[in-house]
Amino acid sequence: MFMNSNLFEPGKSKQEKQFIQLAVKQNQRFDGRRSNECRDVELTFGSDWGTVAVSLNDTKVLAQVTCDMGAPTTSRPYEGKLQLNVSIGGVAFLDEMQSTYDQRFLTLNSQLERTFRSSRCLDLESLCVAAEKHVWCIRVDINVLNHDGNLYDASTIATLAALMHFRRPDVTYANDELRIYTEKERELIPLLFLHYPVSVTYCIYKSNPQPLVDPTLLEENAADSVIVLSFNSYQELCTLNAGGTVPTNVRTIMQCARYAATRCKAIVEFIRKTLALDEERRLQGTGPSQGLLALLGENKHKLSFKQLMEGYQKQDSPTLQDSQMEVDAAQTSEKPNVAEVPVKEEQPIKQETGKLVQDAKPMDTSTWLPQEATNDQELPTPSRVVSLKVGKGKNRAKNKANKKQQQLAKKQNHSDSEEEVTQVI
Amino acid sequence: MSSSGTIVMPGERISAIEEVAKSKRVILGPGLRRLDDTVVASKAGPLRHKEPNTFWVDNYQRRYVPARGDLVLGIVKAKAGDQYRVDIGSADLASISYLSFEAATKKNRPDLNPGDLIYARVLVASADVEPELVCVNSNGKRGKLGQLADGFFFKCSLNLGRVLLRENCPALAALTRRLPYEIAVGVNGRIWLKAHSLRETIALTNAILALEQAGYAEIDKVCDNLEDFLQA
Amino acid sequence: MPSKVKPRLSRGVLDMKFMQRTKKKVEKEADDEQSRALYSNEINEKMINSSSNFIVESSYSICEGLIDGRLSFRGMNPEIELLMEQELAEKRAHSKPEQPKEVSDKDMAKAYYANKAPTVTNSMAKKFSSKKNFKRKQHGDDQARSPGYHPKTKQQFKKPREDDD
Amino acid sequence: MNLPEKMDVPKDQLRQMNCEFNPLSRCDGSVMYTQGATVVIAAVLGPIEVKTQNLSIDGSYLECNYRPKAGLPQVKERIREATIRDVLELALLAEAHPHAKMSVQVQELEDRGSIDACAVNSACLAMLIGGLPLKFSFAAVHCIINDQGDYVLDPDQSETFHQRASFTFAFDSVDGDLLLVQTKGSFKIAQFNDIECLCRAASAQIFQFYRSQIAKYHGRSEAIAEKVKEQPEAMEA
Repeated sequence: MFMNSNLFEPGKSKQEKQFIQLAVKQNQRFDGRRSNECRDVELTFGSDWGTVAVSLNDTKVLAQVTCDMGAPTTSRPYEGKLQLNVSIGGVAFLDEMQSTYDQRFLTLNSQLERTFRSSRCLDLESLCVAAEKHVWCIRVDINVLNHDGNLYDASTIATLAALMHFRRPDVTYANDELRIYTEKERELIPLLFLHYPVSVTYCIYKSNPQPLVDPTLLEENAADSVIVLSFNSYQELCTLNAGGTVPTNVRTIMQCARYAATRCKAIVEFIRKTLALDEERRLQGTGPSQGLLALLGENKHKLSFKQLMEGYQKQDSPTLQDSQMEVDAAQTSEKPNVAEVPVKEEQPIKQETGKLVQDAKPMDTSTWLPQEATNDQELPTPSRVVSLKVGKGKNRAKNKANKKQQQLAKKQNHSDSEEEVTQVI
Repeated sequence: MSSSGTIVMPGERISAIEEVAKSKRVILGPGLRRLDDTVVASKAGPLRHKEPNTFWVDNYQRRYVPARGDLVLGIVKAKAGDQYRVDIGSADLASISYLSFEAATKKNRPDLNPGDLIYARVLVASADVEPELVCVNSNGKRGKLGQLADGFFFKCSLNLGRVLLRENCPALAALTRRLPYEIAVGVNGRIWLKAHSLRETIALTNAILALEQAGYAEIDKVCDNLEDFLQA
Repeated sequence: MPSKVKPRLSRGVLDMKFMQRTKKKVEKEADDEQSRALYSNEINEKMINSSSNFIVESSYSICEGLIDGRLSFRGMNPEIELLMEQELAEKRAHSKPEQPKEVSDKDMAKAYYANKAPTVTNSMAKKFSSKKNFKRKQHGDDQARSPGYHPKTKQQFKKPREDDD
Repeated sequence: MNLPEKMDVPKDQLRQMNCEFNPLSRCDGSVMYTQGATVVIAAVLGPIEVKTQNLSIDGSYLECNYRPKAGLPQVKERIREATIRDVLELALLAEAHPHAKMSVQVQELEDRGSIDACAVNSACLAMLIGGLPLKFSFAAVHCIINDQGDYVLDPDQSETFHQRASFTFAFDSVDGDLLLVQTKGSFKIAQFNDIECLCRAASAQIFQFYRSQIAKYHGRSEAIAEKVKEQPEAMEA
């Protein structure tokens, strides 16, 4: 029987689990991070379009986007296709132990599907060349290189960055004769996005209600429950996936959501900056850029979150303090006077524990959470996986559609739509 | 003690050893292989020589190959009949009978359950049979072996384990100067640590792991700036 | 002149009581013969009698002489520290203690023999040693005091060893 | 560092090689190897438990996979995988670990020409650092005859578009005999022999690169061996 997981996984022995519970109780983490501090994200773009390698210091993922012409599905003749394929059996040797393979592979795959496909982040209509006949089929291959905890964030960041970095060839379709232009003839075209989803992962332990963000493999294996939230840069919640043995009260989830919203915004901002840098380097670079050579050794222009987002970090920190203060405030349960997070009132989260079709923006808890909610009234989210899927619910489509029309009308350029939204708020 | 050798690559004949072998008996350690009367390296790394006649290749490795007489740290995986299956990081799971513990009789068996840590000696180890461990020395006493309670446990490369286990190793000495602690180093690249407080254990773990990143060339430098690990 | 076929003792003769040892020898030879025939294609002549002075030792801890891995410092685990001290003491005892000695071995031995009553030092031999012999020892007859000194060893005639071939 | 574009490297020279040991923390040995702009990462795990159906008494089972960057492995990747597997099988000392499996995975990160040779070289480096018992180390070289008819050693991708023939040789480090010959296109036997000698010379350079990289990686522990040696004296004095 495949008892011997040939790959040593930290956090499997009792000593390690007890030790982590103890460490979390005293707010100690191995790499010295605070409980709401994430690891540094490093992006390296390949020399051809749509290749990106992401590393959260030891967790390394490579994403590659390719496109080819194909026939649309009969149910959606006017839309292109997006296919995500995660491979964890490669250099990461994660397919050794049969039991962990399925569980890890399936959750990762479903998480990515929900974050990118069912949340309609890509504008698939723009990929349609000829209805019912020719549409672009975009395929994203995510190869996990090394798993040191938090594969969800690494792969979502990698997928988003690869999709944003990808350029597809131009194509004309005249009297059913298809012509695809090569790179030399026509400038390549980037993909069109409706919104930019990124995920943040938390681990919760029995010994301390305060969740840990961006867990390492040791913390992930020793954790009792995992919460994965994914927000887009307009701070709309795309997916929420919470499950595990410890009941998490709504207040903790809301607090995680608040921090995650700001974090996702910062990440998308960071990806845009790195894209711009990569663009520059490509223009003035002599011939094809360095590509993934930059992975090797210390090179000067490393695209890392900490370096690039210096400014953002400071501006970001006040909200961190608030969330920290928020936790203490929650203990004394008086109204947290946290700065209003730019949030749009959309839909109060339905309380029933069934399949929550929830497209609420991260609420400011002060408005809808009944004030007299005493601290101990914990709404234990059911231990089974609560998958809040941003379904294409009626009201969501109606509301989303009119906001998008507004933007699409204007010249589709990401930065404008960003300002546009903030002015609206 | 061990002269630092030149780098040998697999397949290379090492004539130095063959000369020594003409005069007296030679002990070929791991990494060296005998082809009739030539000595050929099978691993890449510096060739080490211990005074009288012992030669071995000190190559970098993370996968443990069991050998008789090694002291290893194992995680109990399962209880199969009158044997425990222990993972010592080798190709197969090692087995240890419930009798090979101190004062273990048919009736009062040692209470080991999956996830526990034991420090044991490899009794039987060969390529074709699964390794066998024992937690008792020849006269039935526990000695230093047996189950390890709380503290923290982590994996590192085999080389780091060997560096820590050399005679009066500077790293351990430096760590002792700073704080009292208990340590169990397995030759299979696994280390168990216990210090008074949790912060100290974390600092110790980071210090030892830093040794590996630093490539243990600057072993003293790492030990000197233990303070910043302690503060972290 | 060994005849081609080695003379074989009959079964009956071998079963006799006094022939037991030779029977065992003959059977062993037959077995060896058979096994040699069986493996002759694999094990060639050179392998059998090439005296190899290589010893293959596959454990690092034995080659490098690593210390036991279980250590405890500054009173963390008294039981282990006790064991560590014992080991240290043993190792010290084994290795030649080089501490400078005030009294050299020679004086030590002389003093030892001088004031010890005859009955204690190699008592029975002393009883039967003649007076002259005893007096010679008194005056410290040095060359007899070489280490491993046996006052009574007389040179016996040594029989040549049987297996000198 | 400037990009090792083939133009500034003379025709019969290998592109600039570089490698980083153990970038991945969870396998037994891994190496990120670049030759020119081609980047490959190889990782090794072994000896580990083998499934009963491919258990063999006299030798360890070698599992080798080559993963492309995009899409599922097609025929081209399977062929490349098979070539790597054959070379590894010749080099691996299988009888050292019967009843065990050695798993070698090669992941292509950036294909800028002569990806076959890079994959084989990275697999060899990964086995060296992973501590797998080997009979010899091996090196692969790729060379083409371009349309002007002269030989280009270790070509970049831009040159391989219009090539007349391409060759991939693999040599072993001990007595330098040929482990792998892969040719495509039309050529004369004389050309074949010249290219074979050219590649053999280049392979010596690669073996030198292996030795220096291993020495550099172990260099750090070299100093420790000295330090430990004179440390006790310091203690006693």
